Order: sequence, then structure tokens, then C-alpha cells
Amino acid sequence: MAGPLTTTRDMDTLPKLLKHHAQVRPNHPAMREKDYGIWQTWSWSQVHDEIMAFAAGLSALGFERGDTLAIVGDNRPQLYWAMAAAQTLGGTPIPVYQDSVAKEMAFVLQHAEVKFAVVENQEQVDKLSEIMPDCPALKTLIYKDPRGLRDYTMDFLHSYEKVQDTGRAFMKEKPGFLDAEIAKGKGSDLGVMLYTSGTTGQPKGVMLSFDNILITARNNAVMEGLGPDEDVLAYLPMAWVGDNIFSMGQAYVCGFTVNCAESSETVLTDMRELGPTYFFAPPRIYENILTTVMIRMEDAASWKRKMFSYFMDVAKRVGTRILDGKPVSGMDRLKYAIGNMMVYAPLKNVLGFSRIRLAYTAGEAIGPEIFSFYRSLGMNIKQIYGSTEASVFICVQPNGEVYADTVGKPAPDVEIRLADNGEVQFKSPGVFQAYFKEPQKTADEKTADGWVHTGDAGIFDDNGHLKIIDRAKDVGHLNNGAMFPPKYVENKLKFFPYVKEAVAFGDKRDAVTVFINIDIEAVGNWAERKGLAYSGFQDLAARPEVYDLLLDCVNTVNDDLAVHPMLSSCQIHRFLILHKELDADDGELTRTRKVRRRFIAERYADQIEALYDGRDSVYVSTEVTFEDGRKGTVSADLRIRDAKVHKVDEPLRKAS
Amino acid sequence: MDFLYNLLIDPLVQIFTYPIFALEVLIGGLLSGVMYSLVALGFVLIFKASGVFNFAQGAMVLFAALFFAGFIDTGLPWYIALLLTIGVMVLLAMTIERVVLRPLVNQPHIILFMATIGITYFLDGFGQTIWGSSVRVLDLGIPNNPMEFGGVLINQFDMVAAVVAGTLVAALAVFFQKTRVGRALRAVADDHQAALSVGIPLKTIWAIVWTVAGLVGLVAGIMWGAKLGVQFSLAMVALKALPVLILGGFTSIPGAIIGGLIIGAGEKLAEVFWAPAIGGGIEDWFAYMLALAFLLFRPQGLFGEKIIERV
Amino acid sequence: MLYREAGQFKTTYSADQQIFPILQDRIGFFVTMAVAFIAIPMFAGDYLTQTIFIPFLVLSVAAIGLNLLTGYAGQLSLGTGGFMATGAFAAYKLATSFPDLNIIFVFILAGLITALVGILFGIPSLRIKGFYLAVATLAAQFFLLWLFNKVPWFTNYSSSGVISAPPMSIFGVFVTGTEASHTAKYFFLLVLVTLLALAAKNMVRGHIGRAWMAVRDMDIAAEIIGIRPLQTKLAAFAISSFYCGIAGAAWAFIYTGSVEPLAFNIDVSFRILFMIIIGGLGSILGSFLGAGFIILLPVFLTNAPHMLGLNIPVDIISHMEVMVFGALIIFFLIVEPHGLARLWQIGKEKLRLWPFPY
Amino acid sequence: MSVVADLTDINQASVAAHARSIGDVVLSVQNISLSFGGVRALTNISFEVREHEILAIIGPNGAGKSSMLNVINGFYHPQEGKIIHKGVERKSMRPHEAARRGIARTFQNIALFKGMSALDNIMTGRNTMMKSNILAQALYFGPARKEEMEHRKFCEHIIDFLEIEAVRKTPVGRLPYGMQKRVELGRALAAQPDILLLDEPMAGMNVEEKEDMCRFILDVNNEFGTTMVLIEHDMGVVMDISDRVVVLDYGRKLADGTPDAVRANQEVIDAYLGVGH
Repeated sequence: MAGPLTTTRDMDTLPKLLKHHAQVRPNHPAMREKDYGIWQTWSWSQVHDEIMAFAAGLSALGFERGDTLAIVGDNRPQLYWAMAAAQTLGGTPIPVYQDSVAKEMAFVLQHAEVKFAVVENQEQVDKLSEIMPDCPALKTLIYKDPRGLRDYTMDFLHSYEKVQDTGRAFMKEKPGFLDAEIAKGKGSDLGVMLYTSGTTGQPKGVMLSFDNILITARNNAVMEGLGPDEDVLAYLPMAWVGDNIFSMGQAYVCGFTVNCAESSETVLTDMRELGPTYFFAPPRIYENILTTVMIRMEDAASWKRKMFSYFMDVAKRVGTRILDGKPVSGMDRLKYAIGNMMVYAPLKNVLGFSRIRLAYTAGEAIGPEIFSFYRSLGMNIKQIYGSTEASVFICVQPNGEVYADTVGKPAPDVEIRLADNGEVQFKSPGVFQAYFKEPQKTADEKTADGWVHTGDAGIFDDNGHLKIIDRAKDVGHLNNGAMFPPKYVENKLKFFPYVKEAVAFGDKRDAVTVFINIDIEAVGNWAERKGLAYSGFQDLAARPEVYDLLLDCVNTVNDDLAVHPMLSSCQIHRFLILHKELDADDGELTRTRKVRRRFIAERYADQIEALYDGRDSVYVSTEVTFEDGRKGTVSADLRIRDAKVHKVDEPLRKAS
Repeated sequence: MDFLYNLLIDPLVQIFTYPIFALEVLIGGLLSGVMYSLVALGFVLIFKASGVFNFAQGAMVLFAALFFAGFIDTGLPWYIALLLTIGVMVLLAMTIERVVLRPLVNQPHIILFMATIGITYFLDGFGQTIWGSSVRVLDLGIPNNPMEFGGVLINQFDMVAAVVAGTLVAALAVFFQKTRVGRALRAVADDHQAALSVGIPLKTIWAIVWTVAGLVGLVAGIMWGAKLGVQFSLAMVALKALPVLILGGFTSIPGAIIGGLIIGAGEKLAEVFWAPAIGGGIEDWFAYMLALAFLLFRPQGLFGEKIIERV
Repeated sequence: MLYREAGQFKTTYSADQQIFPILQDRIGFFVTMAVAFIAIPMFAGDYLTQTIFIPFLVLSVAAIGLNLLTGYAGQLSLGTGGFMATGAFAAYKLATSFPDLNIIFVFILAGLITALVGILFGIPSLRIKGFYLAVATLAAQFFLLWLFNKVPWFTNYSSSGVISAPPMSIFGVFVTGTEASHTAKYFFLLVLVTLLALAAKNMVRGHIGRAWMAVRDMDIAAEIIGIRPLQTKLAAFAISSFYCGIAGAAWAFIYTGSVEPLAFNIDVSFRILFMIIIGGLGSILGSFLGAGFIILLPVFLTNAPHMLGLNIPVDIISHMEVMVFGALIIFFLIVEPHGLARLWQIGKEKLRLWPFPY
Repeated sequence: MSVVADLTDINQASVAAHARSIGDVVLSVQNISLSFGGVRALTNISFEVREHEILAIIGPNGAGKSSMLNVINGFYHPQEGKIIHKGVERKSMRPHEAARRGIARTFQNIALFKGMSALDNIMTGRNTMMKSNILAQALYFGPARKEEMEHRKFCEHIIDFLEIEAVRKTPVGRLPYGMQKRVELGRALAAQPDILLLDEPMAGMNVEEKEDMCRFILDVNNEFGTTMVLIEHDMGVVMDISDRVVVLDYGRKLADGTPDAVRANQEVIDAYLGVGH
């Protein structure tokens, strides 16, 4: 269907789209930021002026076509404008994860030969001026928030306002200069460069052209019928491709409003105030929200809890069907309507989901009951499958065809093929140009005829939906030759609220074993209800009661696995519960909280051995990094438990 | 002009032309002032011990009087009636402590004050619900006629009342200065911890002071009741103790006594010599205005100590 | 439960600081207004209007007045009756001395005069606090009543000491005197009350209101951050008295029509005080709730026995009423010192967080 | 005057201030003696406060530190001595007058207005500058409304500065201790004082809270160039953040000088640093 879009494909760069909106909807809000207690609003024409002023200022400071501009900071309008400004001048913005440690950041800035950096505040200024010596190209630093920078006299330092002022003056001198620059822009130009903190090795600079971003964004917008009246909350890292599609690409294609939270602590309250209509969050966030909902309900009066659970059951039964427009009995519709008044609507309101028309999740597999929880509330949450290399969209679940265990059908203009080893490969308008200065790596990932290796192993189910089971390279084989997708096993475990993280082992081994990371909030709450006193994470994790609790989870997973012909040998034989949370600061997770398998395999080698050599407990001592950056070590004796494993035999397989 | 003369000059002329009469008025005033002192004392007791400004003191006077008169009317001998009434007052004190004070402990004083207004209403209502609102005569067999002392006429009843009140005041003073409980009470006034260290639980102390205040009220009630008849207006008369307090300071026993006398005398003199100029009935407010005027010059009252505020 | 706040975000400070920032509250407010302006006049008969709604409106004004002084500025006053009387007699003198002065101005002037008197009796508040002040205000109560009683000038030398409102009209419609219809009176009062309540709300959310609350919560700190104690307290007395004055005038002119000083005796002061205690100190809404409560309670008490089939003599009932008042005050102070308004607040919070408990 | 303009004013002021850094004497305390009844609280105290400096007053409990602040902002009236503030001599003056002359303070035991939200508390700091009369406020119309908004805006800058956005509308009673201290500082800042008196700003705080508070104090001094007189027990803190230190003991002045000088002073060591610290 044709969405209510006013833009056309021949507006092939962001600046061109910007011009369009500034003319077509000058007073329509383009950006909001909760600041000084209210939602400060900039209309498209205002945003246009801000960006032009800054662009002109940049050019006055010597920013030229082909230059690169690093963006470091939280989601702030000024930073988004800086990106557009760079693009206006034919340069390339490079948003960087601002919480990445100095050396990671240094690498990116060097590698991308960044000349200019626009940062949020003093903290970032300090960090960058510290690494500047290693980045010969970096000559200019522009900061948004002057607080605390009064005494900074370095001449490479400029304030955002000052740059814009120079810009305004500059525009008076050279009217039409910027328009010329914008006209020079082409869809094939490099739109943005995103460094992906891969699970291994150094980050790679993914080069995305305007076409990549805008065509993909447009295709999806059309498919979902997005228009200029959407409200999105920009709260995920600017360096992440999703934010570039949702808060830049699609915002510019559709002309809708991007909203920035007041501060990281207030995201939830701001979310509640704003009530976005179009929302993306990784599964973990939906999961946390659900957990807190359940925990908060625990403290409600019993009649309220009864009512809640009653209507939640109604929703479970019919909510999803109603959402998918499937037939439902009048009685159930009535019940659902009442439930909507008593529970669903208020609940969504308190969570800030009232206005959501479209919600996406991706990145990890989402727990079926989490997924169906939100859908049963009448919230149209869908899974997508994507990657930075694809400008996000590879697969999307079409309305009415939403299943918890698939990632949907190929997105518009996307072709997909499965390699022999089960790897998913795709070809689409969004396919990235190359990895910056990494022809070899580019060649590894992208065939000459444009097919991209996702590195994910997947299968198509009967109704043509793609199902991802694991990273292709992680798919191993047990000694009995059976295929072993660790992630698949891990996710089955992680669907339990008590399990925060899980790491499965089994490649080239006789059986599957796992490390489990308990979810301190959920388990802690369970412990409280059980009246179980504990002194902290480590203590709680070591409790036999907790082991019993987790054993049940493991056994259920085994029941489930046993019925899958392909996966029945992947049942978990033994497991242990880790004494600490797997942590990105300790290098155990990526910044996007994906498990760094190899790193863990090395770090916990002895513990893994223990899982196989029959020991029933093992000593561990690991170095940890605290919030304040100090290092320390924690050590403990970890108990190991055996799980109940089903004999894999005919009748059970029939049962499936 | 005329008015001013009547207001400013004439009264003085009067006083100096009839010194004996003036003296009689003065003494009469002082005597009735003793009653004010008595009631004021009730306030001070409670305020010192619990920091509560007991607006209900007046109501307690009426309440006690109502019950005593009520019992008498049922034909009981006076001493039985007295005992019973005392019992009622003790019971009342305990109830108040249990039902009102304990739940409100640590609340801001203003809240407690309002609570006592509530008590006032409750007592007025309760007493009259039981005994009705008709005026009851209470005859203690004390002649209510003047007799002469060295050329000065003094109302016998007032004399007796004054003597009784005086003794009670003296007794209370002694009680406060000498007895262990009394000292404890004074301690509480300063700070509650101290009180506990004296070894008497706070609630007991409160029960005690309220009882004492109740008994003071009883005596005042009987006296006034006998003189004016037992009726609702007693509560209002008793409220006169408020300006007395302002004059004397909330925490000072001597203050209460002196204040009472000043108010009593001032009121009578004003009523007799000044009222005609401005149309009578001024005893309704004279005491208050006197106190108010006084406050502007000495906010902490006659004997109250100056407050040093800290931040 | 009823609230849908997601999406009600504010883009300007004025939007953020409006009296009802939440849409659902605004709706509720307008519904109430509709009921007050349309439903009640249509369906409530003369009896209800005269015995319930008119006194309710009049006393609400007085309650707001006292609440400004006691609830917001923290200055306890027991002189409300006295100030109401001042308003009533001021209005009477004005109306009789200047027969063609419009009732609006009569009321406003009466209010202003009362405000002056209020300031006069507020002066001690600079030197004295709390109970001392409370007692001082009793002086106002007793003195003012005595004054109107004893000085015949105030009653235009009427032998009975009773004043009766001359018939006065607004836009050609009589709102006082015998020709005035209850509906006319009701509407006049309703408009008056709405405006006064709005004004009060605006004041308490403005800097004068903050100054009052500052003095109430911690007068020393207030002075140290530059708030002038005298001006602030006197302003409170003046405005409070202004409201009480208008209430008194309305009482005499519109509710009863004719009145004697004793109608404003100390008992009135206490009842108004009870209204704001039960309704909620420091809340305009509370003033209304309290007024409603105190008005309906006697109605209930007088009728309850009949419903229960008992017949208790009237005087007993009146005594019991007093008793119940007392008990209720204590009850409220113990259970919810912030009164009905706070209960309302709590309920509202629960609804906003529904289905969560917190 | 518009508050925005106003805000930029202070910023420029403080920029200038910075170029100048510590300036000339803004407040001089001369031979102050104070006693309650018979009790001597302060005896013949003299010292000077210079523009843009952070002056710390230290001393054992009961040394008369708080009394000194109370004298400076007019809460106590000394029997002898005088105070010269911005060239104006005064023996005694009401606190609110002092406040209007640009002296703000915070308190040892938090003195917030419990019944009001954090925002409203900070707004009260602006009261001295809010001009609209009662009638205008009652109508909440035109200038009154505009004024209200402008001051709200100003206070929001302070809220942003002190990083208390999250609790803006929370009644201060419900806030944790550290937060309340911040709000109180905010209330003082809202008055745009030229002298800020801080009475034990870090009393009873944990380490992080202390670090935050230090940061804020220094930032305030840096951003707005506000002169500060503070009482603090934590010697570490005092030595770190203050430009000069005045040492009191039993109501007498023991020493007056740079932190190092004071640290070296034998008298001081005996009287104060010796004990415990």
C-alpha cells in the first residue's frame, strides 16, 4: 500500500529530504528534547536552519567534501543535526559509542581518519583530548554543553553555538553555497559510517550510502504505512545502525518526530510522558519491563492480583487473535473489552505504550511468552531480522503473520538464500558498500555479485518464515555427529525469567553442558517470596535452593529439545551457576550484550573441563572491573549439577 | 469630645471620689481573678507536661460541673457526688490520653491544639446530651452576700471561692516543686527523654496531668456553677483563662496566678468605671484586648523566658 | 485506571503549570462545572437549593478564606466569625448608605473593609506565633461581635440589632430580598464562588502562595531567603479576611437575608475551622469538600434517627451533633491530618498508577 | 528584565570574574562580639571575604561557626562590632534585608519547606525578584504569568545544573538526604547571591554525595563566580576546595590564611587538627 509519504525516491540524500520537509511541513515538529523540564520542540524549518547554520560553521572551520566527522555523546538533537550538517557538506558522519573505552575510541578515530569531532560535554572533551595525540587527523573538537569547560583554552575547542554563529555569518557572505553543496550530493554518496564492535577482533567501519539507508527506510515505511505523525524515542546508541534508520533515515523519509529523553535516568518517565507511536527495543528491554510489571503486581492487593491474572488469561487466549484480526467469539470480545478498560489500557499507559502503533524487536531471540504478553495487550510488536551490513531490514514479520519463533519474511526488495552449512545470505538495496579500508574483510563478507554472509544459521519454516537458530560459525557438532547450535540452547534457557545469560558447550564433545547466569532481580524476588535470606549475587547464586530452581528450568528445556529430531542430542547434561554476572566491562559480553564465546571459553577453561570430568564442584577466581573502573578479583567454589536427560527414542519423537 | 471625657477622665474622677468603692471593686476583681488563675493553672499544667495547648480546659470545667450538679440532682449526698465526679474526671483524663494523645504523639503542636478543640466540642455535646442544657442551680450553702471587713464590703462567696482556689493553687505549686511526680512533670516540659530518665512513662505522666487539670476544672466548675448556675456559658467564662495565659506565659505557674489576678481586677474595674462610656458588656473581650495589647510589648508573657531561635 | 497520560507531554511551561495539567482532570473539572451550572439549577428544588447549595457556596468562600490563612500561611485563626460579621455589617452599611451601589461593588468593598480589619488584627502575628496568635484572634472574634452588638450605628439603630438586606439586583434580576428567586441567588453565588476559588488557586500557585507556604513550613528559613515575614503574613490576613468578609456579606444578604451579630459567634469560627481540617489544610479543593461535609453532616444526623425508626428529641440531637463534630475532628486529625483532599489525592494517585499499587 | 538575559548576564559576569579571579573585599567582619544572656558565643572576630573566593570557617564544635554565619546574614545581632558588605556598613539588619542585598545561605540541618516540591522550593529562592502584585497573581494573567514562566525557566537551569531533574516535582520530604542538600543549594542559588553561606554542606553525606557536593560547589564558584563562605568539618574537603581558611575556637579567631598556612599553624594544630582529625 502507498503510505502517506510526501517524499519521493529522487530526493536521494538526507539534506535533500530535509529541504523538502522544511518547505512542505515547516511547522511540523521534527525534534523534541525533554530539557529544562519541558519538551523543547524544533519544527522542520527550525531544524533546517539549525543544521544549515552548523553546516556553514563547519565549512568555515574547513570541513570539506569527503571529510569525516565523529559524533560522541547521548542522543541529543544537536548531535543529530551535526550528522545532517556533515552530510550537507558531502562529508561522512561517524557516530561512536560514547561509553567505549579510550583505546577503542582511539582506534575508530584513527582508522576513519576523523578530522572533526562533535561531542556532548566535558566528559567527552576530556576523553578525546586525551586520545588526540594518537589521532593526527583530528584537528577540531566541538562541544554542545559548555558546562565546566570555561577554563579550557585549547584553540582546537569550539562551542556548538559559536560554530553556528560563524555559520550564520558565513551564510550571509556566501548565500547559496550550501544549496550548491546539497545539489552536489548523490544517492550513491557515502551517507554514514558505522563501526560494528564485532564479537572478535577490531571494529569494522561499515560504509552505508544514502541509497542504502533511504531506500531501505522507505521500503519499510511503505510496508508499515509510517507517516509524518509518528513519534519515536531516540534512546539507543547513535552509533547503532538501528538508530540511524529509525531516528535519521526514516525520520527524514517520513518527516516524523524524533524525541530525545532528558537524561539516562529519566528515560522511563520520559517514555511514559511521550508515549511513542513507533518503538524499537531489544528483547532484553521488553523482558526487563515485563519482569518489573510482574514484580510490581506481586505487591498489589490480592483482589487486584486476581483480577489482573484473570484478564491476562483472557488476553493470552484471545488478545493475539483479535490483534491479528482472527475470528473471536462475542463473549470473549466483551471480556477483552472489559479487560482492556480494567487492565490492558491502564497498564500500557503506565508503561508509556498507549500510543504504540508499531513496535519492533531484534538482535536476540525473544522469549515466546514475553512476545505474546505484549501482543496480547493489543500492542503490535513484531520481530525483525537485520544487520548493520543490510541497513537493518532483512526480514520483517508482516502484520497478521507474527510468530514468536520466526523473524518473518524477507523485507521488500530483499532476496535470501540459505548456504549448505545453513548460513543465511541476502542481497538487498541496503547492502553496505564496503568495510572502510578493509577490502579483504569486505570480500569475506560480501560476494562479488552482492550476496552478503550473515554468519547466521537459519531454516525456512512451512509458511515461508525465516527461523534463526544460531551463528553459523558457532554451530558445532557433537562427537556423535549431531548438529549443535549453542545459541538455540542458550535462548531456550534465557526464556526463563530466572536466567539472565547462558553459555552452552558441546562442540566436539560427547554432551552439552551450560554455564548459567541468574537474573538477580527475578531470582532475588523469588528468594524473598521463599523467605530465603542472601547476602548478595554470589551468595544467592551458590544456594542449593537456587540450583534446584534452575534444575527445573534445565529439565524443561530438555523435555523440549528431546522432541526435536535434529536437536534431541543437544539436551543439557550438566550445568553450573556462575558466581558473577557476565559483563561487557570484563570483555565477556559485547557492548550490545552478546556473549563473547571464545573469550569465555578461554577464561573459564578449567570450569568447562569440570563440567565434563565429573567433578561436582570447581574453584573459580576472576578479575572484575567495577563501575568506577577499579579492578578486583572475585573467587568462589561453583557447584555442578546433573540434569535429567531423556533417552532419545522413537515414541518420544512421535510425541512431537 | 464628650465621649473622650467619659472614656479617659471621668473614670479616674470616679475612682478618686469613691476610693472605698474602687477598692471594693478591685478586691472583688482580684477574688474572681483567683478563679481565672485556677483554670489557667490547668492549662499550664498540661502545656508544661505535654506541650499540648488544651483548649478543652473550659469544656472540662463545664463537664465537671454538669456531672457534679447532675449527681446532686439525682439525690446523692454531695460527698458521693464529688467522689463519682472525681472518678469521671480521672476516667476522662485516661480516655483522652489513650484515644487522643497517644495516637497524635509527635504530631505538630497545632494539630494537637485542634484536637483539643475537638475534645471541647465532644465534651460540651456529651455532657449536655446526658444532663440536658437546662440551667442547674448548685447550692453549696455558702451565703452569696456581702459582709464588711474594715469598712470594705466583700462578697462572702467570693471570699470562700478565693480561699478554696488559693489553697488548691498553693497545693499544686507544692506538688510541682516538691513531689517526685511533680518534678518529673517539669522535666517532661523540658524534654521527653529527661522525663523517661526520671523513670515515669510518658503516658502515665500525661494521664496524671490531665487528671489534675480535670480536678482543677472540677473545683472551678463547682465554684462558678454555684455562683452562676451550671450552664453552657461556663465554658465561655472558663475561656477567659486564655488571655490570662498570654499575660502570664504558657509555662509559668506564678505567671498564671498573677495573670489571673490582673485580668480579674482589670476586667472588673473596666466594667464598672469604663464600660458605661462605651456601652457595657465589655468583659466579653476586655481580657483579650488587654492581653493582646500586652503581647505586642512582651511576646513571651510576664514570666515566660525569652526564646533564642537557632538554625 | 481512568487516566491515559502517555502522550500528554508538555512543550511549554504554561502548559506544564496549568491548574489541571492532566487531560482527564480537566474533563472532570468541566463535568463538575456543567453539573453545578446546569444540572443543579434544573433538577434541585428550592428547598435543596436554599438549605444545601446556597449555604454550601457561602461557607466554601469562608473556608477558602481561612484555608489561605491557616492552611497555606500557617497562621491559626479563631476569628473567622468576627471577620464574617465585619463583612456582613460593612455590606449592610454600604448597601443602605449608597442604595444605588451595585451589589458586586458592595461585596467587594465589604471584602476590602474586612481586609483592613484583618490586617489590624494580623499585626500581632509578627511578634507572636501559633497558640498565642490563635488566642489573639479570639480577641477579634469577641471584640468585633461586641462592637456590632453595642454600637447601634452599625445596625442603623434598629432596636432588635438585626440587619436585613435591602433588595438588590444585578442585570435587572433580584439576588437579595424577598423577590429574589433561589435560582437567581444560586447563580449569583456560583459565579462569585467560581471566580474567588480560581483567584485563590492562582494566588497559592504564584509567588505569594509560595511565600505563605514557606512561612508556614519554616518561617526562619523563609525570612533568611528574603521573604518579608510581616508583609507575607499581613497579606495572608488581608486576603483571608477579604474572602471571609465576602462570605459574611453573602451569608447575611443572600443566604439568610437578615442576620444579627450573634449569628457569627465563635461557634461559626470553629465550624469553618473544622471544614478546613476535615476538608484538608492547604487545599482549595479541600475547602469545598470540608464545607460540603460539615453542611451535610447535620442533615444526615437529624435524619438518621428517623431512618432508624428512633425518635430522639431535637435538643438531644443538636447536642449529639456537637458531640459527633468533636469526635470527627479528632478522628480526622488522627487518621488523616490532611483531610479529605489528601484522601482524594491518594485515590487519584492509585488511579494514575493502576493496576500497579505504587 | 528577562531572566534569560539575566542568566547570560551572570555567565558573562562570571567569565569576567574568571579573568579577574579572586577580587577585592566584598564583606568585612570587624570586631564582632556576640553573647546570649551571659554566654559568650563570639569574641572580637574580624576577617574579610574577597570576591569570588571560597572561604572556609573551621573549628571544633561550639567554636561559634554557625553563630558567625548567623551574624553575617543578620539572624543574630552582635552586641559589638560591625559588618561592611559591599561598602555598606551595618551593625545589625533583618535576615530578609541581608538576603535582598545578595547574601544567601544553606543550613546545617536542612531547612527546606517540607510541604513543597523541589521545584517550588527552588522557586521560593526567586521570590525576592518577583514583582507582580497580588491582584495580577489572582488573575494569573499577563505580566504575572509571564514572570512566573521566566523564573520557572531560570530555576530549571539550576535544576539542570544540580542534576536533580528526576526529582523536580517530588515533595522534598520524600527525597534522600543528599538530594535535599542539593535542593537547598539550588534554592540558595536561585537568588543569584553574590555571597553564599554554606553551613556544613556535606554533613552526614557518604563519599559519593560529598564528591558530588564538592563538584557542585566548585562549579558554582567557577560558573557564576559566586563568593562562598562555608563551614565544614571534613578537613580534607576544606583543604581541597577553599582558597582561604579562618579558624575559630571558643568564639575566638585562632588563624586566618591559606589552607597550607593554616595547616602549619601550631595553635591550630593544638586546638583542632590535633584532636582526632
